[in-house]
Amino acid sequence: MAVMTYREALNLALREEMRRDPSVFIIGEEVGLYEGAYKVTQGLLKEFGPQRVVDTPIAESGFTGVGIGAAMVGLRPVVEMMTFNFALLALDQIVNSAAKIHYMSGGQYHIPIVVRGPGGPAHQLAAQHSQSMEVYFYHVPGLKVVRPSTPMDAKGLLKAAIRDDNPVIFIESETLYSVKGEVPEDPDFVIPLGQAVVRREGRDVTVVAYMGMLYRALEAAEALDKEGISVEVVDPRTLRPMDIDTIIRSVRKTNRAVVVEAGAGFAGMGSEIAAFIQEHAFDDLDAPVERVTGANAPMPYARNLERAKTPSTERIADAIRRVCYAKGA
Amino acid sequence: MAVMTYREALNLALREEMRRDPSVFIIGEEVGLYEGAYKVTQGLLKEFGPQRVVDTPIAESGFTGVGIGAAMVGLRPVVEMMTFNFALLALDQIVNSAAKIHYMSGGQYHIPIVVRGPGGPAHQLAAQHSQSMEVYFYHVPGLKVVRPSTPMDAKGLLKAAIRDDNPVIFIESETLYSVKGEVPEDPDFVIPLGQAVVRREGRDVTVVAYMGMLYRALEAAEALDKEGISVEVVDPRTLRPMDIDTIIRSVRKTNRAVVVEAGAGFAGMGSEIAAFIQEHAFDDLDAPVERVTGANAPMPYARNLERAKTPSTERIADAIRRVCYAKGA
Amino acid sequence: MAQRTESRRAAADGVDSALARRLLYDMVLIRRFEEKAAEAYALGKIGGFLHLYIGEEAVAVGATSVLRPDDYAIAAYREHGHCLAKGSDPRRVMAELFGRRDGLCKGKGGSMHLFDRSVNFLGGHAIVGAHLPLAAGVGFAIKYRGGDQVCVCYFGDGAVPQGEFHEAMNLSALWKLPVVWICENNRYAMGTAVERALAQTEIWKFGQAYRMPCEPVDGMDVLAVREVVGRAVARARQDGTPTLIEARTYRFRGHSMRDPAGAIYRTKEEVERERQRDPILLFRERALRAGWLTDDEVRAIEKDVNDAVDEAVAFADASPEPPVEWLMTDVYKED
Amino acid sequence: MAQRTESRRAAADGVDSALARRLLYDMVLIRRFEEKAAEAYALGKIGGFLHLYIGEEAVAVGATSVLRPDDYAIAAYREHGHCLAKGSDPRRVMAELFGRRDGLCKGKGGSMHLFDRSVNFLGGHAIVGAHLPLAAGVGFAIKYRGGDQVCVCYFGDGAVPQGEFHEAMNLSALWKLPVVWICENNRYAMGTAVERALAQTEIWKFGQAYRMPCEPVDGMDVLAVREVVGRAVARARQDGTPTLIEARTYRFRGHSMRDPAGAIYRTKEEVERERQRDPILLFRERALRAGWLTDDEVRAIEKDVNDAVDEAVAFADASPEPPVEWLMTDVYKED
Ligand SMILES: Cc1ncc(C[n+]2csc(CCOP(=O)(O)OP(=O)(O)O)c2C)c(N)n1
Ligand SMILES: Cc1ncc(C[n+]2csc(CCOP(=O)(O)OP(=O)(O)O)c2C)c(N)n1
Ligand SMILES: [Mg+2]
Ligand SMILES: [Mg+2]
Repeated sequence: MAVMTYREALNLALREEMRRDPSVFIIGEEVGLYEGAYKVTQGLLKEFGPQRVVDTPIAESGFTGVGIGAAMVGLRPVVEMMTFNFALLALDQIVNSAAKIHYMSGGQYHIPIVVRGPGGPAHQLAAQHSQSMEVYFYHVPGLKVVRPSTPMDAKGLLKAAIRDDNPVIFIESETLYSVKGEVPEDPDFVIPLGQAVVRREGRDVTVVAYMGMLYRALEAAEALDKEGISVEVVDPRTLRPMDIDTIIRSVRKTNRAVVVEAGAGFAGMGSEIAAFIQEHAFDDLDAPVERVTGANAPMPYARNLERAKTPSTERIADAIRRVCYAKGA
Repeated sequence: MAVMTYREALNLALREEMRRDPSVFIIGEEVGLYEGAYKVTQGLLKEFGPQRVVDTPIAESGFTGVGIGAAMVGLRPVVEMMTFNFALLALDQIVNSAAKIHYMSGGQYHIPIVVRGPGGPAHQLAAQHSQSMEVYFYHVPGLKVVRPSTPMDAKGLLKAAIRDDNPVIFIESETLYSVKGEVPEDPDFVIPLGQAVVRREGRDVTVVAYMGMLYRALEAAEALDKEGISVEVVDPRTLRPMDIDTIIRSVRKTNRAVVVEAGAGFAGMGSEIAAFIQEHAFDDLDAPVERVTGANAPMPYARNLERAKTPSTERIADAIRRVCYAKGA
Repeated sequence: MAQRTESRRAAADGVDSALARRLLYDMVLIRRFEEKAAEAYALGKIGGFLHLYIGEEAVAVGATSVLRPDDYAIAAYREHGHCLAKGSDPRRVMAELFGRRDGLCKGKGGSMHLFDRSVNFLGGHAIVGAHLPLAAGVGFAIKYRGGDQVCVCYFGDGAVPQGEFHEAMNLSALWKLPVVWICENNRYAMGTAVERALAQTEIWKFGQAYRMPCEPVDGMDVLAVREVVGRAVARARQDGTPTLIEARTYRFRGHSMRDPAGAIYRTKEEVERERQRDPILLFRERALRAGWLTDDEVRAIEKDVNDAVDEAVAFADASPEPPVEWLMTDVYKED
Repeated sequence: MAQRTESRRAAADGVDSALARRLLYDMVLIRRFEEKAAEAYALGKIGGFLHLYIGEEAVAVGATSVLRPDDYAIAAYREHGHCLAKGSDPRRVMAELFGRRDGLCKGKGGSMHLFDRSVNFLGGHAIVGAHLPLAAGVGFAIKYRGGDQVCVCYFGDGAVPQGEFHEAMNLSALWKLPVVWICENNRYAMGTAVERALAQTEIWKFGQAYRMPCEPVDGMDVLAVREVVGRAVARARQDGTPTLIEARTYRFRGHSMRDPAGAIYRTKEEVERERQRDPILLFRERALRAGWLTDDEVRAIEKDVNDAVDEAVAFADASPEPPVEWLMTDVYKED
């Protein structure tokens, strides 16, 4: 174990996988000479050279397609989206090419590609640069979608994503790059995709949250401990495939659930989680599954409005209290 | 009232709105000379001329952006997507420009644009041409999303969409264009966006469905009548803003709900509907909300596999039976 | 940078009867195959969209004739010809159109999504313009590995106004990727004539904007195509230089079987005039005149083709539907 | 189709002191405004991204000087200069950067999303390339209504490899839309030099591919810009002909305040050399030499500007935060 930042953990994962497999390369805007807009690719150009650390012009659809084409014939590209906001320009390539070629070809061609970069709310970047992007991907058959909340997960899951033979959408966060944590240095340390993790054990209520919202949920849990409410916090880590079992097991134990989400609430990830919880654990639920989500508005620039846009620790705590004091059905 | 096809109803709506307001124009591939790949724009070039019925090259992002720019300075464009599958190429324009400019500009500029065309499963068009596309839009603040199931709705809702001052995503269906029904000829007949409709009254269970799935749900309802199960069928018509009240009112009455959806089930429209039903009507529910959805796979070409991909009347009926025979919680 | 070609003179070089036989056989195979496919479509054995390549055979056949088996080809949705030319088994191609388990893609892809790994045919793509970046990526991978293969990318005039055309041209020229870009300009994108789609209708000239070798070629002359693509392939093999080729051709049938006449946007006279330049008739005459082939050999080729196509139809008819469990297979590659 | 321009000779024509005063005032206003904004950013009064236009002022000021108030302008996220040049109130622009309720956009847009309907400034767009189709749409609307306005669209060299550049160029040329395309080639897109992004680095030449009038201009010479844009605007007003102009300029600061040095991808020497061609110094000297302005007038201009900018900062400081209810307003237009 070593203590490093989320950014360093990602960088180490890329380094290790590029050392391990010569078919792995990274391509995107400013990944080489500039060492990444957020410095995730620091030092990679120096170690692996311009052939494997490829700077591109601004042409998201084009260079994502280049990655997919290269993957069809056996390379393992890691495509960096400087920020995931720009992935909408490549969405057709991701949804209609990457996610479907294996199926359309009857299994002849597979697409071992990772599309990674930061997404989700950032600091005062306003509507076009600060939005939760996973919603455009986790519905799509053929894709896998990862949201790593800690430095350890960032490393273990990115390595798993790179080794996966399917297209993986790997969405990091500007707000977590500097977060520090313990990270195994063992190059064989990998966290399999599709496994949720219980971040905090509790008896009274299950809170499902990831990324920045996970940290606020944990804060809320600490605060509520003093009020005698014991909160279990589950981090899905992979949104597709979703580890439904771990979440249901927790809800069967606590009989109550709150889902927290940074993005706009209508038809977000929380909707699916609430839907399958009530499907699989209906008789175990003593209260409706509550969703605490971002406002159904674009992200405003003004600091105070921005603060009001995403769920606060207080709003999460209030929702937990509501479901706990709700009398059983 | 006149009996006409869904296609004719759309055509009439376009005609009436273009006659009513000279700032309304239609732009897209093959809308003019060819009169529409699916003939929805038949006769419009002849009546309104090439300035208002604009054939474009294949450049979805470009001509959608042209529509948005024109809307910023006061025109009311109707952008036709030959099929909605191609809208992914214009998604950045729709999500980051059309949906956000009103907000980002603090209300100075609004975008009265309609993006319309067929979407959803079609006949043996395979993975890239046969998919439910609404999922990419109904989450997005700033957009409205319409799915009209009948000729009357096609006309009334398209007219409302064209008169709306916000960007409206209006998704039709290849499989419904030839469906016939009663349509008011009154040019002032408009169906407000955001209003669901009860298609069939019932006592025992509420089924929420739209487009092709609505017809299958109604078939299932008829069949179950004979078994003594009284099914209420609700058609949301507008997915964003969603008419939650009408659906909740129905569930409060029946205490049971089934949501049917043609597209892949994971994180689809049904997830949101199931989520808000259990939020708002938890204590009224005698059984979990069931979802009957398309398989979580791309659309295959082979006829038999295609048939298995989307929910059949039988699968819908089975789900209704399950929720009805489930003993109350 | 454009070198206009004198196909007549140059083409004759190096044509022997073996080559002539192959070129004629492949063109006639594609023609008959699609005529039969059209019949099967009318009978409801093929569903969805069916886009016929009839009239354009010289492009795929001429281009493929200068490729090696380890070279790659990728195309849009009007790709039966490119797939067959690259060497796919007509029986498995027909079975795919029929949506049967023995089809190239197990019946999951259909007419618009033919893929055949055994001959390096990379599909079969139905979003106009979207396969161009993929082709650049294949060129990228070839260069990455230091190989000397090339990737031939076929696309229509309708893909040129699409943004991905520009992105793919710029990236391939900027990075010197071994891709041969062949625009099959059949003058229409569905009902849209190139004049109504492009400010520059001499499509090959777009290559100049990217400082890429580029030239037009008579797409009805299989030997001219062979020569021009041959030059481009040589450049690509040598140092990765990409080339933009505009093959001027014509679609004899409608856009798809749902647009049989294709008469709204073009005149009967125009279609008749173009049919006079049927690439198969032109080459057959030429081969006979030049003595590359005899009447008997031509008849034999036609008979062999007919037998092969009949066999393909019989094979497809006999192949069962895919088992329904296959709906959920191949969604993900399990490792 | 390209007409290389002789700015020196031509520019002198028709410059009087009123014009000289306006050009200098506007350039100095933008410069001081942004210097103050940079200070405010350091103090945490401005958040997010802040992209300074310092060094490029002659482009927006020269171009705007030939526009009418009813003409439109649209730009990317480095748009303070274009917005101020078009006539926006510096106080409301600064308040927007501060995220205050009196900002142009009520504090919801910020530095990258300035919009000002009162002066026909259409934003403020932060997805590279995405505002080009919007500009084509504005041109489309002008033509639709039979008006004689024009739309000036400013974009960076980084937008050129993007597919939407191609789509917008083709549509505007094909349909003859009255748009003046001004590529502000400051040689870098963040850390990417044009040579690493484009197979064709003479960006104006792309216009030839669309058979569109196109020319390069010295973007550090406000009079040269004025002349070249003036020609383009005249063409656009007359019959809708669009023009692609490559304004060769340079960004004196980093890409944004988060890339202050901007030194990884360019040398100190290069930056120093370019600073010698400061558009403000060049024009001030020129105006003094030509007698368009006196020393006193120049000093007066600088004082007026300083007062205006100080006032803008005071105004922004005094403006309250937007009420929190505004989070949910303007999501939809209620009719
Ligand atoms: C992005 C996209 N837009 C629209 C379509 C619908 N469409 C299918 S084929 C076609 C015309 C393409 O013409 P061209 O590229 O010239 O190829 P051709 O059919 O002539 O071989 C169109 C518009 C599509 N498949 N993809
Ligand atoms: C589609 C898209 N991709 C990437 C980015 C990130 N980004 C912001 S500015 C920029 C560089 C743009 O350079 P240029 O167009 O030359 O404008 P300049 O900054 O030089 O004024 C990049 C890559 C973006 N905003 N949009
Ligand atoms: Mg064509
Ligand atoms: Mg630049």
